Formats: sequence, C-alpha cells, structure tokens
Amino acid sequence: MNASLPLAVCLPLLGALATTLAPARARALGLIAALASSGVVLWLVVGVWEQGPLRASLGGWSAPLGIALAADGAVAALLAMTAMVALAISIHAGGYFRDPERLRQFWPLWLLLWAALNALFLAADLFNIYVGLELLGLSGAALAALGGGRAALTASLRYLLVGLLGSMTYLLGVALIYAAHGQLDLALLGTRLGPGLVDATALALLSLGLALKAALFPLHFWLPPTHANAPAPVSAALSALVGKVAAWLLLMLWLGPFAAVTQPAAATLLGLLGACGVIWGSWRALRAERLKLLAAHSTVAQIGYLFLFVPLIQGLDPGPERTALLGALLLMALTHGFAKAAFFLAAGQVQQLAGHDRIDALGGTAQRLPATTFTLGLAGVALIGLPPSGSFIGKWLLLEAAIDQGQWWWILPVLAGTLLAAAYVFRVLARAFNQEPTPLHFVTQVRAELPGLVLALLAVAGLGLAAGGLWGLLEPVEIDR
Amino acid sequence: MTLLLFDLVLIATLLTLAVAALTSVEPRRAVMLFIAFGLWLALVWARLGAPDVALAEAAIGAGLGGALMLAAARRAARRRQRTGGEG
Amino acid sequence: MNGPARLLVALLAAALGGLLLWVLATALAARPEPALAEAAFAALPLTGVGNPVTAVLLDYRAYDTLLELAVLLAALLGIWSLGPPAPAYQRAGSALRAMVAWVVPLLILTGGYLLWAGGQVPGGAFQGGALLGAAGVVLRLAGDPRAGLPGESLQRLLAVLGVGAFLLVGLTVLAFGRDLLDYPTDWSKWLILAIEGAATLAIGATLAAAYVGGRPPGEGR
Amino acid sequence: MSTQLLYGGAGVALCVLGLWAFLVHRPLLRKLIAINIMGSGVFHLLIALAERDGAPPDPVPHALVLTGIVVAVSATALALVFGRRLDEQGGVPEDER
Amino acid sequence: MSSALDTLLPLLIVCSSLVPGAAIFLVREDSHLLRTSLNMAGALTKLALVGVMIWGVYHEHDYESRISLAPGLDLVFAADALSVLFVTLSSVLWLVTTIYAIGYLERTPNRSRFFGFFSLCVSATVGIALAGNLLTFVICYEILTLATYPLVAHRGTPEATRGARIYLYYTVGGGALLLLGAVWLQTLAGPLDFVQGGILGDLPATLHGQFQVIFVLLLAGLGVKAALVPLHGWLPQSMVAPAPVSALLHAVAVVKAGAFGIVRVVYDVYGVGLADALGLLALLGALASVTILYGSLRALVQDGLKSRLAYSTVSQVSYIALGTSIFGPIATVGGLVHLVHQGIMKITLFFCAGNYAETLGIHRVSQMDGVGRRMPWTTLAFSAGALGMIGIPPLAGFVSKWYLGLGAIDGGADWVLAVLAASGLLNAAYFLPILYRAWFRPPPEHWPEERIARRRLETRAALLWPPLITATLCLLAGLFAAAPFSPLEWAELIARREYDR
Repeated sequence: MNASLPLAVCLPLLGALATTLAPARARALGLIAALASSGVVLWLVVGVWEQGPLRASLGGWSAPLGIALAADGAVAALLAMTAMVALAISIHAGGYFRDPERLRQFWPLWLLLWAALNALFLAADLFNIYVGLELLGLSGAALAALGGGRAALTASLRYLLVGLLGSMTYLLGVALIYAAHGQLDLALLGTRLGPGLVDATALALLSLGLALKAALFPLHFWLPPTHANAPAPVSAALSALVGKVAAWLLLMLWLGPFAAVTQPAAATLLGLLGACGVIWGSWRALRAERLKLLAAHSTVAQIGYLFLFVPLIQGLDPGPERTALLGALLLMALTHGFAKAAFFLAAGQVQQLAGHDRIDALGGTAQRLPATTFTLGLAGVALIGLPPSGSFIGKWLLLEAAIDQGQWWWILPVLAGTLLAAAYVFRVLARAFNQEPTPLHFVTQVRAELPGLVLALLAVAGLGLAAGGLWGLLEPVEIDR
Repeated sequence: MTLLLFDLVLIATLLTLAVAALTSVEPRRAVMLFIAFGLWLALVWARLGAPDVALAEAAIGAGLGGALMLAAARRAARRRQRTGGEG
Repeated sequence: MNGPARLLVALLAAALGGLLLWVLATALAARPEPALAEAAFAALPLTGVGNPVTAVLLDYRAYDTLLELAVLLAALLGIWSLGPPAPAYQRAGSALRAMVAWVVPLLILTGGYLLWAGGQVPGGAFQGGALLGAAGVVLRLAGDPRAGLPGESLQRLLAVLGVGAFLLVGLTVLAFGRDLLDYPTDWSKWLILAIEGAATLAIGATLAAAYVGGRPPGEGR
Repeated sequence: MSTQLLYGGAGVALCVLGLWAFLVHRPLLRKLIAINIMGSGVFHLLIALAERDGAPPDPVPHALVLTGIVVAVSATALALVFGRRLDEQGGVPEDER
Repeated sequence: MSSALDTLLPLLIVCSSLVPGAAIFLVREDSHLLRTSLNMAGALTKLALVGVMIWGVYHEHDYESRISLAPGLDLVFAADALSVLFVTLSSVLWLVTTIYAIGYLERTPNRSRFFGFFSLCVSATVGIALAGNLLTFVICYEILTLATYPLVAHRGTPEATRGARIYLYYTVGGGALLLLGAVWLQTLAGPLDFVQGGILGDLPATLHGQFQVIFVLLLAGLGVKAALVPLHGWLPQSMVAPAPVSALLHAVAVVKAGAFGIVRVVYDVYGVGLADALGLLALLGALASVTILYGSLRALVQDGLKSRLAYSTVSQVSYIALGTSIFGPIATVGGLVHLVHQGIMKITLFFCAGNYAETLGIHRVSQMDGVGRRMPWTTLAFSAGALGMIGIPPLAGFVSKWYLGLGAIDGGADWVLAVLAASGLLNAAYFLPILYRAWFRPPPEHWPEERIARRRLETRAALLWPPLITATLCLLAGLFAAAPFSPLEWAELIARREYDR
C-alpha cells in the first residue's frame, strides 16, 4: 500500500473543490494544490524508483471486487511529466488570463482535468478508465471553450460529442469483456484474455474509442480546430497531456493485458495508421497559416509516432530489447509532452502580443520576445527530433529496431516526418530573424515566458542527456498489471 | 412461452420507440419519444430485476435528461418556425 | 450527409450490428459463472448495507462513484463558465402554483425516503438526488428563475458537497493508515449514509443548476 | 434462446441504431438523442448480462450502469448549454459537424 | 594526473564554451563588458584545458567522458591524437574569431543572440572533435547545424533568410541520411566506438555489401557539410552571413566537421584497409578530385570576393578527403595536416575580406585596385593566406601539398599528381590577379564606402590583429613544420598510430 497513488488523484480533486468554493482566492489555492499534487507525484516516483511497480487497492477491497491503482516505471515517468507540464501551465495561466473572471473559471476545471489525467494513468480497471475518460472529456471541453469565441465553442462542442462517442464505443467494449470474462481488473484480465473472436472484437471497440480520443489518424479530424481555438494554456494541456493519456491507454492495453489477443497484422495496421498520421499531420502543419493550428496538426503527427512502435514491440518477448523500445516509446511521448506544451505556451504569448497568430505576419513580434522565440525554437527542435532532444534518441532506437527486425518500411514515415517537421518548424523560426528592434532583456515577462522555456529546455536538454534514468525506472518490470 | 412473448413485446416496443425517436425530424416530438423510450427502458429494466437502475433511468435519464432536452427542443422548434429549414 | 453516404453508414452499422450479435452469442455461450456477483453478495455483511447495488456503488467501487461525482461537478462548472442562464419562464398561473406547492414537497420527501431506504432496498443517492433535481425543475417551470436554489456561495457549497464528503471520509481513513475509502466495519453503514446524504444534496442541486443552465446570480459582472 | 442473449441483442441493436443516427444526423439535439440511445443500448446490454436466470442478479453491472446514467446526463446537459450559447451568438449550431 | 580529471576533461572542454554561451543569451543587450568577459573567459579556459589534453594525449594518456543515454547508446567524449588535432585548431581559431567578431559587430543589434549561438557552435565543433563514437558525432553534428542556422540568418535581410533556408535544406537533408546510415551500421556492428584501425574489419564478409551502401549514406551526410560536389550548393549561398561567421563556417566549424567526419569514418569506423578493399576509397578519391577541380574552376569566374573564397573553400577542403582516399601513411599525413593548414589560411582570407568590406565597403575583386596601399597590413595577411593556398613554400599550404603529392606516389595513385598540379595552377589563376590588383594597381579616387577613418591603424584593432595572428601562424606552420607539436608532427603521430596498429 502506498498512499501516494490515491493522493495523486485526490489532491487535485481537493484543489478543484477549494477553488470552486472560494473563487476569489482561486489562484492562491490553485497554486497550492498544483504544488501539492506535484509533490505527491514526486513521492510516487521515488517510491517506484526504490520499490519497483506499486499497486494500491481502494476501499479495502482487492480485485476483482474492488478497484486498484497501479504505477509502474512508465506510469511514474508519465505522471512526473504530467506534473511538471501541469505546474508550468498553472504558473503560466496566472499571467495569461488577464480577466480575473476567466481565471476563476479556469482553476477548478483545470484541477479536475489534472485529477482525471492522474486517475487515468494510474487506472488498473477497465470501467474506471471509462469514468476517468468522461471526466477528462467534460473538463477538457469546458476548458477549451473558455476562449469564448464562436469558433472555440463550435470546436469544443464537437470535441465533447466526439469524446462521448469514443466513451460509448469504449464502454461497449467493456461490456463485451464483462460478458466473456466477468472481470474488469486489468491484471486479472491479462491472465484470461487470449486469441479469439470475442476478445479481439472487444479490443477493437476499446481501441476505437481510445483512438478517437487520442486523435489517431483518421480519427483526428476534431483535434486541430479544438486545440487551435482554445486558450493557449488549455491547448498546451490538451495537446501535451490529454491526447497523450488516451494514446498511452491504447498502447498499454495492446502491449499489456491484451498482448495475447493482438496479431502481427493488427499491430501492423495500427503502425500504418500511425505512419499516416505522421505524414498527414506534418503535411497539414506545413500548410497551416496560423501558429496554433500548426502546433495542433503537429500533435496529430506526434501521436502517430507512438503507434509506429506497436508493430515493433508486439513481436518481442520481455527482455532488454523490449525494454529498450518501450523506453524509446516513452521518451518520445515525454519529449512531445514537454515540447508541445512549451510550444503552445509560447504561441499564446506571441498571440497575445501580436493580437493574432498568423505565421506570415509574426516577424516583429518574434524579435520582440527573445525568450518566447527561443522557446519556440527549442520546442521545435524536440518536435523535429534533432539532438540532443529526447525524441532524437527515441527515433534512433525506433529506426534501429525497424532495421534490426527487417521492418525497414517504418523508416520512411520517420524520415519523412522528420524532414517535414524541420520544414514547418523553420518556417516559423525563419520569421524570427529580421531587422526589427530588440528588447534589452532576454525575458520580458517572467511568469508567462519562463514556464514554457523551462519545459522546452527539459524536452531538449533534460530528456536528451538524462534519458538514461528513464530505463532505470523501467528496469524492474515492464507494463504488466 | 408466454414469458418469451412478453419479453418480445417489451423489446419490440423498445426498439420501435428508439427508431421513432431517432427518425423524428420535429425536435419536440423527438424528445417526447425519447422520454417515452427512457420510461419504457426503465420498465424493461425492472423486468430484468434491476429496480435501482430502473428508478435512476426514469428519474435521471428520461426525467431530467428529457426536461433538459425539451427546453432545447422548444428553442429549436422556434428557430425552425423562423427559418423553415431542417433544424 | 448525402444519400449514398447515408446508405453506406447504414450498411456498415448493420454489418457491425450483425458482428456484435454474433460475438455476443459466442461470448455468452462460453460464459464463466460471474465470479463478481458471488463475491459481492458474500462481502455484503461487511459493508453494513443491505442493498447490493448500494454496496457496489459506495463501498466496493466507491472510487468510481467519487470520480463520477467529479464528472457531475465538471459539467456544472462548464455550464457556469459559459455565461448567464437563459431567461426563466413567465410566472405560472395560480392553478399550477397550487400544484407546485404540492408536488415539490412530495418530491423532496420521496427523495429523502429513497436515500434512506437505499441502504436496504432499491433506491439511494442518485435516485433521491434526481428527485430533488426534479423538484428544482418543477420550480423553474413554475417561474422561479433560480429553481429553488440558494445564493451563489451556498450553491457552490452544495455543488462540491458530494465529492467533498467522499474525500473527507476517504482521506481521513487514509490518514489512519487504511486504504482510501476503506471504512472501518463498525462505522461503515453510517459513513456510507453520510456520504450518500451529501451526494444526494449535491446531485439534486447540480441537476437543478444544470437545468437553470448558467452561472448563479452574483457571480461575474 | 437465453434471456441474456435476447435482451443483450436488443442492447446491441439500440447501440447500432444510436451510432447510425449519430453519424447521419447533423442537428445537435438529434445527435444528443442518438448518443443517449447508443448509451442506453450499452447500459441495456450490461443489465442483460447481470441477469442470472432466477438467481439474484449481479449487482456490479447495475452499479456501473447507474454511474453511466449520471455521466451521460451530465454530458448531455453540458452539450445543450454549449448549443444554447452558440444559438445566442447567432447562426445555427448545426451548421458545423 | 588524477583519474577524475581523465573522465571529466573532455566534458569540461565542451562545457567551457557551452556554459558561457548559455549565459550570454541572458546578458542584457547593452552589457558589452560582461558579454566580452564571458566570451574571452570561455575561450581562454578552453585553450588552457586543451593544452593539458595535448600534453596528456602525447604521453598516451586516456581521456574519456561517458554518459549513458539509453541501453546501447552512450554519449562519449574521448581524446585521441586525431581529436586533439581538430580540437586545438578550433579552440585557437575560436579565440581569434571571437576577438574579430567583437570588433566586427560593434554597435549592431542582437549581439547577445549572436555570441550565444557562436559559443554553441564552437561547443558543437569541439564535441565533434572529441566524439568517441558515431552516435556522439551525429549528435554534435546536428547541433552544429542548429547553432549555425541563426548565425547565417543573423542579419535578418531577405538574402540572409534565403541563404539560411538553403543552408538548412542541405544540412537537414544530409543529417537525415547520416542518421540513417549511422543507425543501420549500428544494427550490424553494435555501438560504433571510434577505434584506431576501424571496427568493421572483423565482421563477416557477407555484410560487405551493406557496408558499401551505408558508406554512401554516410558520405552523403558528411559530404553536405564538407561541400563535396554535388552537395556544395549551400556554401556560396551562405556567404550572406557576417564575416566572422563565414570565417567560422569555412575554416573551423562546418566544412571541417564534414571533412573530419569523413576522416573518422574511413580510419576509425571502417578502417582504411577495409575501406580500400571495398572500393570506397576510390569513390571518395574520385569525388574529391572532381570537387577540387570544379571548385577551382568556379572560383576563377567569381567577381565577388567572398564568393571566390567560398568556391576556393569547396576546392580546398576536398584536399583533406583526397588525402584520406589514398591508401598510405604519407597521404594521410598530407590530408590531416591540411585540415589545420586550410583552416588557418582560409580564416585569414575571410578576416581580410571582412576588413575590406567593413573598412572600405569593398565586396568585389574588381574594386580592390590599390587596396594594398590603403590597408597594407590586411593585404599582407591576405597575401600570406593566398600564397599559402597556392602552395608557395615556405607557407603552410606547401607542406600539405608536398605530402599529398609524396603520398600519391607512395600509394601508387599517380593521377592525383595531375589533379594537384591542375588545382595548383587554378589556385594561382584566381588568387594572383587579386594580389596584383591590390599591390600594383593605383587606388581609386574614392573607396566604395569608407566607414572607418584611417588613424594610427588602418582599421579597428580588433579587426586587424586576428588576421595578422593567423597569417603569422600560416608562416610558422610552414617554416617550423618539423618542430615538435607542429601540425605536421602531430599528423605524423596520428598516421603512425593508425597504420602501425
């Protein structure tokens, strides 16, 4: 029993209650909650580091009757990333929302979203994931609409509806699993699931629901308008964390409890969808006229990369090779989380200063905000996958596995995606060099600019050079619950 | 046999109500049918030995959900009258 | 969506339906005895409640219910963040008002009964809360713009009451070294009832506020 | 034919009907009715699975459905307010899909 | 010497410019003194550390910093004789270029950004020099691309943006190929630590076909930066960059990184014997020869001074590849020593070109009539660099060409002599007219745009000293080629260790 697991869900929830009750003090209370939640996650990570995977049953009932929470190394790493990104967003939001009323509405919803993220990463029960997904979807849609404009409302409504469709599809899969196995706990199901029509159909339904929420190609259509029209801190959370958790759940199901159900052909299909996402998302990002829309399309591409790993990991037995690839997958996810959050926060700064985010007209603004432009650049480096970012190492290992296993065709989307990403990132960065006057100071607005910069540095230098620790966290056991 | 017949009637009515609710173009009519569907569903669940859920469905799903939708349907109907289009 | 596409969707949906029916039949044919049901009944005495559904909702899978109440809160906060409510209906005529004067107390009473009875027989927080919400709906239909809800701060308190009670109990037992929401057996019945009471109020208030559909008066400008 | 299959089949049918309607209809209200009926189908399937031919039914699916109903109504309420707000901002919310 | 220093020294050398570089970004735009101090402190610290390393490596001391990035992927910075050669070159020239850049960019905007990326660029170059395996090399190579992009784009004019974009197309494309080649090779051979004599020789012959394909991939990736024809297109375009950047691109960092990479891959990954046996040296030699002749021919017809120098670089850098492509220790010495000699000669020429442009507004060869009378010291330095490039004794360039020629005969590649002779003639044909104009033609009435008035010195001191220093180095490297620790001696040490394994 480790109290850090339930607390990681309860503390943000508690913060949401406090900020709901006392909206006038929302910012102070919210920041305290954010710090406390991050502290608990730190405790959890230390626990996993020292003791290996943790599991906490809730309500005094063990599975199958009760619900458990589980955290292995991968989950700990994702939770830590979530906490750092969320903390940065929390600090940034205080500088971003000029209207105190908006800030008061932002805080409780944001903390609910955070609670949902932690709950989903820790979830070890199929139905519990459904409830978590709904919490995620509702709070996410409400947050995305805080922009207030018609475009934001339309996009959020669509996001909400798509989310609902995804949840219902997912729930249908859960019902089938319950019909066939009478269990909901993932660890117990892992021992029972096997090849066969029922389990395969159930997995397909679960995957379909999650793929809708993760915006896996071709179910990504809703993502760009939603992420592009939401307030920047919300876009950062949606792109860096919300999409990530759905993708992670999908991957976790495929590689964990449902591993016995999956066939190489199905894994290849998933990889193929990922590859299409990489190419399509990158291409659309290259054609995008607005900075936030570019970032949103790039998220579609980055989610795609994660699924390229499935056909490569699926055939591997547990062992160092599999752990290495799993780490690479995680590294890509973490790097993208940091980088995309940083990118959106910086894009929000640019948008606020310029009053728009049209890429052709960014020049002067970019020159006036050196730290923000630098953030865009660093985040861009991580999105491209250039060294020393974590995604470079991830891609290296991905390519190595693809060649090693003779599945060389996965090289094409990786390289094409990399080149396209370079093109769209430098399309923005090229505007930062012009003859406009420059400010004296590197950082002009500490609270709004610094969080993004720190995240971008983490993506580029932190994860790139200190990635070794990640495998230390994964070492004891891999996904298995 | 009679029980099976009873079941079949229950299910057939349920499906008919669902189809009717889903195919109604007029918003208020659709919502009314949806409420009827919800209440019937509660009845079916009571037959399946789930009184708790039946109560909840009648009160929350059909009752409150229906009330929320009715308010929206009234607005949609007004708009339909204004624009005359599909709404 | 144009004609051929509609037809395509219909065909695909029909095919999916067929597949699912087949899968369901396969699944049911090889179905194991649901182990969970027996376990749920066997553990019932330890929970202090007699209604197995309530036991699942508030004890075995109480964590699900906690998150579910959070979903309800998120929906309400989302609704509030979207601005003021739509204008209320005109004041009802006297006949309707007389009926309302009857119906509302009846709904509240029945709600209270369902909550109390939920421990042993069908009923519980959700059903009770729904009736409270329904009372609010009736009040608003009769012309009360606030659907009988109190002022802003009290409304906020009501909205968080359900999650709050859960967390209070859950974190307190956690502080004593037990699992989250692992009630001590002797106290189980009363703790569940307390949580249910709070949840009933929260659900009722939230549903009524959702029906009002906007931020409470006094908030914002 | 067992009761579970009969009623479960009805649940599947409702689900597919709801899915179809959700995909082909554009107005928000119709979409919401569709998704609610789809949800009811899943719930119905779960309730049917709880049936145990005479023995007291399995309470776990019942509890799951209760949770699901509340979640569904929350989402419906939020979506309807979104729709109303779009309405107030002029234009028809249904013009986007 | 303590063992802690052994594992830290390479990392410290990299960080000695990285840390000041990162700090410079944060320096207020108008704090010149602080920025200059940071720059100079970094450059001098690096030089001191490199001095320690030279001494240690000469006495066969092992330096290695190793950080594990992932299972099977280590970031390794290590020192062997070859890396010391390059690291010394870049540290010395960095110091000189920094001084020059401080003078050159006086009173221009965005200097914190410039010097920040400038330092990053040198850190990456030093990282390339010290890379102990192919992964580390690739990482630093890509960082170098990233760090030079803002320098090329620095001026913010449309031409600068265009030049930077073309630079990026080439280098990112090449980087992708290099990455692919490196990953592929690693799947066949495991971690690719640089070992003198290569590591692929012991692997089964069935893999040789793949090795050949991979070599082409690697060569394409490295050839972009080394400006091998037909991958040289970016180099003349990036002439829009400020003069210190051009100096850096052409002499120290970018093209050298490419050439150095080719040397590394041939000697320490494939092994020169295997590369010869697989026919890869012939491929490299052919490419290098074509590049040498093509670059010289193009240089001949350029009127822009910097473009002429740019094509000259295209040509001259391939001498390094040419030396590498001839199997035999003497040619190796010629190629390696040219790595250094070309650097100091070309940086002198670019400094001088910058001085002409900055002081008198001279950008074209046709404007250079009589400039030797107005700016005698600069023109003297320019002459030293140009004559060295042609290969006139006793300047540095002569030593390189002499050894290349000897090596060609020794390695039985007589056709190389023809290439050398042709290239030497072409070099003379495009440099001597400049010298003639500068010294013997009468000066015009007005210079195109005289910006810095003549006082005691012909131009700013910070602009004048660097070319004089490097010109002196050109002379010394030629005159004292046989002295201990001279570039030539060091190149012979490397060749000895490479061939007498």
